[in-house]
Amino acid sequence: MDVLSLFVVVPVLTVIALVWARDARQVRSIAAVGMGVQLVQSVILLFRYLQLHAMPGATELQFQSRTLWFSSLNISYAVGVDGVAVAMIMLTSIVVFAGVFASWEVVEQAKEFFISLILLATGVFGFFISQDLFTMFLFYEIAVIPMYLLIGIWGSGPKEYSAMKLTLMLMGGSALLLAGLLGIAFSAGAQIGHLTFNLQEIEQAHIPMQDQLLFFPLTFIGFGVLGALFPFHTWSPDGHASAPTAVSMLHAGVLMKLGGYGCYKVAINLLPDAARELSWIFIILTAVSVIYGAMGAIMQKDLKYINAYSSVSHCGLVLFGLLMFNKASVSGAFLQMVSHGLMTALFFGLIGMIYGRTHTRMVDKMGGLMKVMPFLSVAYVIAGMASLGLPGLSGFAAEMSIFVGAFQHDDPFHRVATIVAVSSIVATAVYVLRAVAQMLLGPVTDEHFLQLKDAKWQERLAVLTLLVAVIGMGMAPLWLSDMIGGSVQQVLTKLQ
Amino acid sequence: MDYSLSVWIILLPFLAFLITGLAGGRMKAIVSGIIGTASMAIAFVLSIMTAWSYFFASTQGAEGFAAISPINMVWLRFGDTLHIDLGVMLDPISVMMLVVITTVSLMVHIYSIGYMQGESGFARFFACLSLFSFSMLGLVVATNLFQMYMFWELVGLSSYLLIGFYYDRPSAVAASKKAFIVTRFADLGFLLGILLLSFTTGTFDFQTITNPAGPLITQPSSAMFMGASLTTIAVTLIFMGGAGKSAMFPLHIWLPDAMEGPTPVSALIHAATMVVAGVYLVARLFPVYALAAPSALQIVAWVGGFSSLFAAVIACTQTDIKRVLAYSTMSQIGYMMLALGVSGYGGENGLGYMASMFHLFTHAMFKALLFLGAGSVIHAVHSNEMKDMGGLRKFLPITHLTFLIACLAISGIPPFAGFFSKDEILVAAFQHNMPLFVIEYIVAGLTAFYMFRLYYRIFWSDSEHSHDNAHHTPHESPLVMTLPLMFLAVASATVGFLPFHELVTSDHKGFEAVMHWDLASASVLIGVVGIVAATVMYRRSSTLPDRIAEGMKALYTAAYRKFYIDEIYVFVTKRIIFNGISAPVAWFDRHIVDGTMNGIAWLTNAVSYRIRNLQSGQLQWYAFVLVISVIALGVSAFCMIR
Amino acid sequence: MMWSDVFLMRNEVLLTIAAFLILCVELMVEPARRQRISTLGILFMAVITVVGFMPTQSGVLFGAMYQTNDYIALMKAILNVGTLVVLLQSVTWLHKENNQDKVSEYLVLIFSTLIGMDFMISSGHFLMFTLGLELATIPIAALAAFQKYEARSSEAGIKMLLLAALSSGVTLFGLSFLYAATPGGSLYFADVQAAAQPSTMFTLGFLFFLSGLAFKISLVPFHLWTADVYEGAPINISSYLSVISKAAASFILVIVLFTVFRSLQMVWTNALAVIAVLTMTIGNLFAIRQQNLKRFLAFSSIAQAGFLLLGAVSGSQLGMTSIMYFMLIYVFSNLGAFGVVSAISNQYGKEHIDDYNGLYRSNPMLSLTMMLSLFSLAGIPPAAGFFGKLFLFGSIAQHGMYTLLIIATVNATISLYYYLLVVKAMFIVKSDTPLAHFRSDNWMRASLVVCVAGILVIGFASVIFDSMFGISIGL
Amino acid sequence: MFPDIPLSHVVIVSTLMFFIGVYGFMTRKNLFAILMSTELILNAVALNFVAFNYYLYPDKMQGLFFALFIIGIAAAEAAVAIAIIVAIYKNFRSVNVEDISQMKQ
Amino acid sequence: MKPVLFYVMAAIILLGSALTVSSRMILRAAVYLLFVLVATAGIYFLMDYTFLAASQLTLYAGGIIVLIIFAVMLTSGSGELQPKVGRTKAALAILASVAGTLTCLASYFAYNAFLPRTVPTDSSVRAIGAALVSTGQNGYMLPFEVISVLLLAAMIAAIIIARRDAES
Repeated sequence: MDVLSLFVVVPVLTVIALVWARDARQVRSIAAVGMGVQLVQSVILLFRYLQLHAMPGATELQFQSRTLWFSSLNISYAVGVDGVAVAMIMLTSIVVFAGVFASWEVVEQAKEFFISLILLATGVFGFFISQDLFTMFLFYEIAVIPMYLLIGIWGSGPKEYSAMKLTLMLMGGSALLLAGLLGIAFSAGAQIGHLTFNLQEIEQAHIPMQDQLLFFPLTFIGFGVLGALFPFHTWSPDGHASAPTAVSMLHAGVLMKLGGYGCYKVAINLLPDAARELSWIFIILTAVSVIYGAMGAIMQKDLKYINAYSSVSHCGLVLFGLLMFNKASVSGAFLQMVSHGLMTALFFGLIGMIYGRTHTRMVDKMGGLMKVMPFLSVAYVIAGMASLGLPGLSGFAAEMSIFVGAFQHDDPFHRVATIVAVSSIVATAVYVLRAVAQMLLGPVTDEHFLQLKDAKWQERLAVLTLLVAVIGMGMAPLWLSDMIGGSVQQVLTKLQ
Repeated sequence: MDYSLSVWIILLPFLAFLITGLAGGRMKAIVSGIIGTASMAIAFVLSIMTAWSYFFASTQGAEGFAAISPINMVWLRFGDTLHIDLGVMLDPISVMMLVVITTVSLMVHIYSIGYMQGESGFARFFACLSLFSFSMLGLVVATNLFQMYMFWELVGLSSYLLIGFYYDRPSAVAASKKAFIVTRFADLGFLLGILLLSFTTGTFDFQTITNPAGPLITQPSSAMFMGASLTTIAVTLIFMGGAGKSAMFPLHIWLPDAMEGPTPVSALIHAATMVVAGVYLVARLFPVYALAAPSALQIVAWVGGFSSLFAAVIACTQTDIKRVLAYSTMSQIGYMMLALGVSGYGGENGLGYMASMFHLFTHAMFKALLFLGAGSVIHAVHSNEMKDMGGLRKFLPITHLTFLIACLAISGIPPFAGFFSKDEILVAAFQHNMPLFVIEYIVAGLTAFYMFRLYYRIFWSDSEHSHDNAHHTPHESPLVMTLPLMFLAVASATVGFLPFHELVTSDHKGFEAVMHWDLASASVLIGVVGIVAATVMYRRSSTLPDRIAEGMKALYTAAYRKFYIDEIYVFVTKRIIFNGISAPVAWFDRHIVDGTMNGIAWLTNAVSYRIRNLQSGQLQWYAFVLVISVIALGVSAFCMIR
Repeated sequence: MMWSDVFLMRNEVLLTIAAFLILCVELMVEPARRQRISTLGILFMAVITVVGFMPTQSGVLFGAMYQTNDYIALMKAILNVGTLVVLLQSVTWLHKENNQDKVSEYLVLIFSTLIGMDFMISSGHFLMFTLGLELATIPIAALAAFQKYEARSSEAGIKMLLLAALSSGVTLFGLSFLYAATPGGSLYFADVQAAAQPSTMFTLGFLFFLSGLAFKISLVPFHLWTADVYEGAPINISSYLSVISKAAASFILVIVLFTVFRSLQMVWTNALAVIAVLTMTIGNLFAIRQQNLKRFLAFSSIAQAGFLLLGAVSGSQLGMTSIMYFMLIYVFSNLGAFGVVSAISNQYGKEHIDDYNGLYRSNPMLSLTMMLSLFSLAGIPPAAGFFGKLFLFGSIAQHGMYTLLIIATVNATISLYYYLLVVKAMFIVKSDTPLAHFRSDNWMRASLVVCVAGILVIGFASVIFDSMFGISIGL
Repeated sequence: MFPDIPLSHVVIVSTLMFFIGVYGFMTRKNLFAILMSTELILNAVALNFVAFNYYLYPDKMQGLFFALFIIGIAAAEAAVAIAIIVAIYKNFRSVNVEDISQMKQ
Repeated sequence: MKPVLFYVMAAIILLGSALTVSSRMILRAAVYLLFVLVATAGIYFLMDYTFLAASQLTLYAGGIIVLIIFAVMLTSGSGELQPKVGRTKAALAILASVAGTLTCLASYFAYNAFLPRTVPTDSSVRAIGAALVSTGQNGYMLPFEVISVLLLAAMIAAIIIARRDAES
C-alpha cells in the first residue's frame, strides 16, 4: 500500500475503533489518538515532500500510485500530492486535531458524533490525495454528507432547516459538478482515444472549446458552492450558525477549501481555455463577494453570522486569487485557504467555547469578557487580527500574495477588480473590531459573566494548536509559499 | 564598519515583547518593566553607536551617505523581482529615526515604570510598548515598501492595543477602534499605492524605486489616468496612508481620541514616533515625489499646511490638556509635511526636506517632553481637564520647568530646538510657496499662543476652587518620572544645534545652510506675540478669554467642536456605510439571495402541492392520462418521422 | 430437447418444478404445519439463485421463441436474488394469522410471476413477450389484493389489474400494428429487427408497445397506478413490484431497444429522454409530500426508474451495463428500505413517517440499515447507489446529452431532500414515544444483512461492474 | 372475403371497437362494465391481428396464434378481475369505480 | 354475399360496442358484448379461420361472458340503472378516444408499404394443432406451455381471493 492511502486508512481505522468504543471517554481518546497520528503523519509527509521535492529532477507530484479499479471505464484509485495538496493535508490534520479537542465535551451520542466527524475528515483527506476524477468526487461526497447529521443532531437553533439547506445546496452544487466532471472525462476520453478519469491524462487532452465552455461553469460553480461563491453562499451563514463547534471548524476550516481546491484542480486545470474565456464573469462575482461578505458581516449581531459572512468574503478572495491566473495570486489563494482555514477554525472554536459559557452568541448581549476569560479573549483578538490581515499572522501573506499577484495583470479590468477586492480590508477591520470591542472589551455587562471560567486544558490545546499554526505561518510564509508556488506553475503555463 | 549589530536594535524589543507578552502574567510586574526598559536601553545604546559610526565615524563618499543594508532576506516571494524582504537599511533618515525612537522610547519606558505603577496590566503595557518599539524600528529601517507596510500595520496594532489599554473604559475602546479603522482606511490607500507603484516599477525595493537615475524617475510612466500619471496617483495614494498615520486633515480624527491611552503612550506613539511615520514615508520616497510626481508633492504641501492651521485653531479652544497637545502634534506634523511639500530635490533645493527631518527630530524631543510633563500633571491631579488645574508650578517644580522649556521650544524661541527647525521650514516655504508661508507664519503665532495658554492654565492662573476635587495635595512625581523629563528637556534645549544640513538631506549630500536672520527674527516675533497674548489672557484667571470667545462665537464654537469633522464621519459611517450599504447588503443577502434559494425550495414544494391531484385515486383518470399520453407519444412520433 | 437446453432454461424449469412441488407439499401436509412451507420456498429460491449464477451459454430454443445469453442469464440472476430477499422478508408477514393458510399460494404466485418475467426477458418472439408480461402481471395483481379483507388491498388489486389490462390492450394494439408494418409477417425478434424501419405505422406500433413497458416500469405518465397499488398492497408485494417487476421490465426494455428496435434509435432516444425527465421530476415532486412510507417509496422508485432510463437513452454498452448494475444495487437498496418498513409495519402496523421519529434511539440497527439504503437510493457514497447512479450519468455524458445529464443530476439532489426527511425523522427529530425496541425474526434480519452487505460491497467491488460490462452490448 | 372488402374497413372497425372500449373504460362506473370494456379492447386487438394475418401474411399464421393467445389472456384476466371485484364488493359494498379511491395523492 | 355479411357483422360489432359502453343496465351491456364477440367470431368465420372462431365463441362468449354475468348477479342488484356519466368525464373520454382513433387510422393510412398478399397456408384445425405442439420455427409449444402456467396461476389467484376462509 502506498504512503498516501494511510491518510484515508488511519481515519477509517479510527472510525472502526470508535464503533467498538464503550463510553464517551474512550470515544474521545480514540478520536484524539487517531487524529493525533494523522497530524503526525502529515507533518512527516510535509518534510518528506520537501525533501523529495528538493532533489534534482523531482516532479511536483510525489508519492504517486495508481491502482486500476473499474477497468472497463479505466477508473483507477490514483493518488499523489503536490505542494498544494500537502499544504491542504497539513491544514486539514491541524484543524481536525483541534476540532477533536474542541468537541471534547460532546457527551450526547458522542460515538456517533466522532464517527461522523472523522468520516467527514476521511472524505477531505481522500479528496486532497486523489488524482482521479472519480475518486475525487467520491471523497467529495463522503465529505459533504456527514455534515447533515452533524448539524442536524448536534446543532443548535433552527438546525434541521440549516442542515437541510446546507446539504441540499452543497449537493445541488455537486449535481452540477458531477455533470461537469463526467463531461470532462468523456470529452477528454474522446480526444485521446480512450476513456480516462486520471487527472494527469486528462490534462494532456485538449478538450474542445465548445465543451469546455459548458463544463467550466458547471465545475466552477459546482465547487464554488462549497467555496461560498456569491450568490451561492447562503447555506453558509445558516449552516455555520446552527452547526456545533467542531463542525463549524471543520466545515469552514477545511470543507470549504475543497471548493477552492476543486475549482483550481478541476475547473481551471483541466479547462484552461474556457477558464481564460470565462474568468471575467467569476472575477466579477468573486470580487463582489469579497466586499459583499465583508459588508454583510458588519451588520451582523450573531458571532457565527459575522464569521460566516467573513468566510464568504475570505473564500471569495480565494476564488478571486485563483482566477487571476498568476503565480503569486494563485499561490496566494492557497495560502489564503490555509490561512483562512486555520483562523476561521480558530474563530469558530472560540465562538463555540464562548457560547458554551455565556449561552449567547449575540455580540450586543456580551461585554467585557476580556476580564473574565483572558485566554479565550486574547486568542479571539489574535484570530481577529489574522482575519483582518495583520502582518505576522497568516492572513497577511496570503492576502498580499493575492493582491500583488492580481495587480500585476496587464488588463485594467483585473486591476480594477483587485482594487475592489483590496478595499475589503477596511470593512474587515470594521467588523472584526466591532465584535471585539462589543464582546471582549468594555465593562462586564452581565454580572453572571463574572462567574465564568476561562478555557479548560483541552480547549487550550485546541486553541493553541491553531494559534501556533496561524502565527507560524504568518511569521514564516516563504517555504509554504514556495512549496505551493512551485506546484501551481505547471497549471499556470497552460493559462498563459 | 560592521552594522550587523544594528539588527539587534530591532530584535531586542521583539524579544522583550515575547518574554513579557507570553510570561508577563507569571512574573512580578516590575520585572517585566525592567526587561522592557533594559532591552530598550541596549537598543538605545546600539542606535547611538550606529548613528555615531554612520554619521561621524565613516567616510562619506562622493554620493554622500550611502545606504547600507547589513541584512536583507526574502520573506515572501511573489515573482522574480517582486518579493517582500525583511531587512535593515541604514541611511541618514533611518539612522536618525533609530535615534529618535530609541531615545523617546527609552525615556517613556523609564517614565512608565513610575507612571504605570500599580496598574493591573503592567506587564501587558510593557509588552505592548516593546511591540510598538519593535514595529516602529522595523518600519524605519525597512528596505522596501512592503516591509514598511507590514511594520506600518504592526505599529497600528500596537497603537490600537495601547490606546485601548484601559479596555474596560468604553471611551478607550471606542477610541482604539476608531484609530485602527481610520488608519486602516488610510492604509488602503497606502496598499493600493504600493500595488500601483509595484505595477509600474516591478519592485518594492526602496533603493531601486528612489534611485534618481532609476527607471521610475527617468522614464515617467506614460499611462495616464484621469489626467495624472500612474506614478502620481500611486504616490498620492501612498501619501494617503501617510496622512492617515500622521493624522493629516481629513484623516486626523482619531488622534485626539487616541489620548484615551495612557499618557506615556501618547508621548511615544501619538507625539514623537508613530505619527511621524507618514512624514517619514514621504521622506523615504521623496525622490519619487520631487522628481516624478511634483503634483503629488503639491498635495502633500497643501494638506500639511491646511492641517497645521486647522489643528492650531482647534488647539486654541480645547480644554483637555492632552487634546491640546494632540492638536498641537497634528499641527506640527502639518509643518513637517508642508516642509517636504515645498522642498525640491538635491542640495540647497532640498532645504525643506532637511527642515522637515530636523523638525521631526526636535519635535520628537519637545513633544515627548510635553506629553510626559502633562502625564506628570495628570498623575498629580488625576484629571485631564484644565479646569481642575492651575497654579501647579508650586507643587510640581521640575515638571513646571521642563514643561516651560518644551513650550518655549515649540514656540520657536531661540535657542531652543524648535526655533532652528521651524525657522528652516519657514525659509523653505518662503522660498517656494508664499501662500503657505503666510499660513505657517500665522500658525507659528497660534502655536505659541495655545501652548502658553496651556502652560498658564496648568501652572498659573490660580483659581480658588481648582483643587477642590483633588483627593490630596498635588505633589511632584517620583524620580523615575522626572528623570526622563529632565533628559528630554536638555535635549529639547540643545538638539537644535545639530548640523542637520550636513547629515540628513534629500540627496544624502550635505549642503551649506544659511541662516536667514530676517525670517528668523520675524518668526521669533510672531512667537513672542503669541506668548504675550496668552500671558495676558491666561496668566491669571480672568473673563477675558470668555469675552473674546463670545466675540467670535461662531468660530469659537466651530473650533471647539473641532469643526464638526467627527460628526461628518459619524454621519458617513453610520448613515451611509452602515445603514446605507451594510444594512441593505445584509438585508439583500437574507431576503433576495437567500430568498431566491429558499424560493426555489418553496416553488418545488408549491408545484408538488399543486400537482397532487394528478394522483386523484380515480382509476379512470389514470386510464385517461395513460391513453392521452400514448396518443401524444404517437403524435410526436409522426412529428419525429416527418 | 437436450439436457443442455434444459440447462439454458434452468430458471424457468426450476421455478416451475418448485411451484408444482410446493402445490404438492401443500396437499400432503396438514394445515397446522403449512407455515413451514415458507422455509421450503425460501430453500427452493436459494437453490435457484445459486444455480442461476452458474455460467451459461448463449442459445436459442423453440425455434427462436426463447433465447438466452450471458446478459440475459445475469438479469435473471439479479431477479432471483431480489426475489430471494423478498421471500426472506415475507416470512414474518406470511406467518400472521390471516395469511398462514395461504403460504403456498403466495409462493406459487410469486414463482409463477418470476417465471413470467424470466420468459419475458428471454423471449425471442413478441408473443412470448406478451405472455411473459401477462404472467408477470396478472398474478401480481392478485397478490396485491391478497389481503382480501382489507379494502385497500382489494383496491390496489383492481386498480392494478384493470389498468394493466388497458395497458396491455394498448401494447397489443401496438403489436398488431407492428405486425402489419413488418414485411414478412413475423414477430420473431430477429425478423422484426431485420425488417424494422421508422415508418408511421411501425413507429406508432412501437410506441404503443413501449407504453406497455413504461407502464410496467411505472414511467411517467404511465405511473399513476404505482403509488396506490404500492400503498394498498401488502408491503412485500409492493417491494416485489417495485424491484423485481420493475427490473424485469427494464431489462426487456433495454434488450428490445438495443436489439429489435435499434434502427428506431432516433425515435426512442428522444421519447425516452423526455419520459426520463418527466419520470424523475414528477416522481420527485410527488415523493416530497408523502407521509406514508410505502407511498413514499413508491414515488421514490418511480424517480429511480427515471434515472434508470438514462442508461437506455444512451444506447451504449456502458448504458446497458449501468442499467444492470444499477438494478442490482437497486434491488438491495430498495429492498433494504422496504425491509425496514416491512419489519416495523409487521411489528407495529405503523407506516407513517412520524412514527419513525426517534427510531435511532430505540432501534439503531434498523435505522442504520434504513439510512444506508436511503443513501444508496440517493446516490451517496459509500453506498453502492453512488456508483450505480454515477455510471448511469456517465452513459449519458458519453452520449453527449449534457442537458439531460444536468437535469438528472439536479433531480438527484431533489431526491436527496426527501430521503433526508426520513433520515431526519429517525436520527434528528426527538420523540417522546419512539417505537419501542424489538427484534425482528431471523429471516428478516438475514435479508437486511444481505441488503446491507450488497449495498456496501457492490460499489467497491469493481469486478462486478467490469464483468457486467464485458457481457453487455450497445448499439 | 379477400379482395371484396378492403383491409382498411376491417381496420376501421377494429380501431373503432378498440377506442369505444377505451371510452367505456374511462366512463363506465361499474367495475364489471369496465371489465367488459377491456374485453372489447382485447377483442379489437385480436381482430386486428387476425385481419392483418388474413390480408397481409396468410403464409404464416402468427397473427392468428396471437389472437388465440389473446383470448386466453383475456380469460385469465377476466377470472382474476372478477375475483377481485367480488372481494371489492365485499369490502366496499359497491362496485362503483369512483368509490374505489381510498388511496390518492 | 360475403361483403354483405361482413358489413352486417361490422355493424353489429360497432353498434354492440357502443351499446356495451353506454347501456345503463349492466346485464344488457353484457349481452351486447356477447353480440360483439359473436359477430367477431363471424368475421373469423368469413376469413375461414374456423378454429379461431370456435375458440372465440366457446372461450369468450361462452366462458367469460357467462362468468361476468354470474358475478354481476352475485354482487349487485342486476336490474339497477347505472348512474349517468359526468359531462366532463365523457367529454374527456370522447376526446381521448377520437384522438386515438384518428391517430391510429392516420398512421395506418399513411403507411403505404403493404406488400401484396402472400400465398395462404393451411389454416385447418390440424395445422393449428400441429403448430401448437411444434418446437421448431413457427411452432408454438412454448407459448402454449406458458399460457397454461398463466391460466393455472390465474386460477390459483382467483381462488385465494374468492374462496371463503376456513375461520371466517
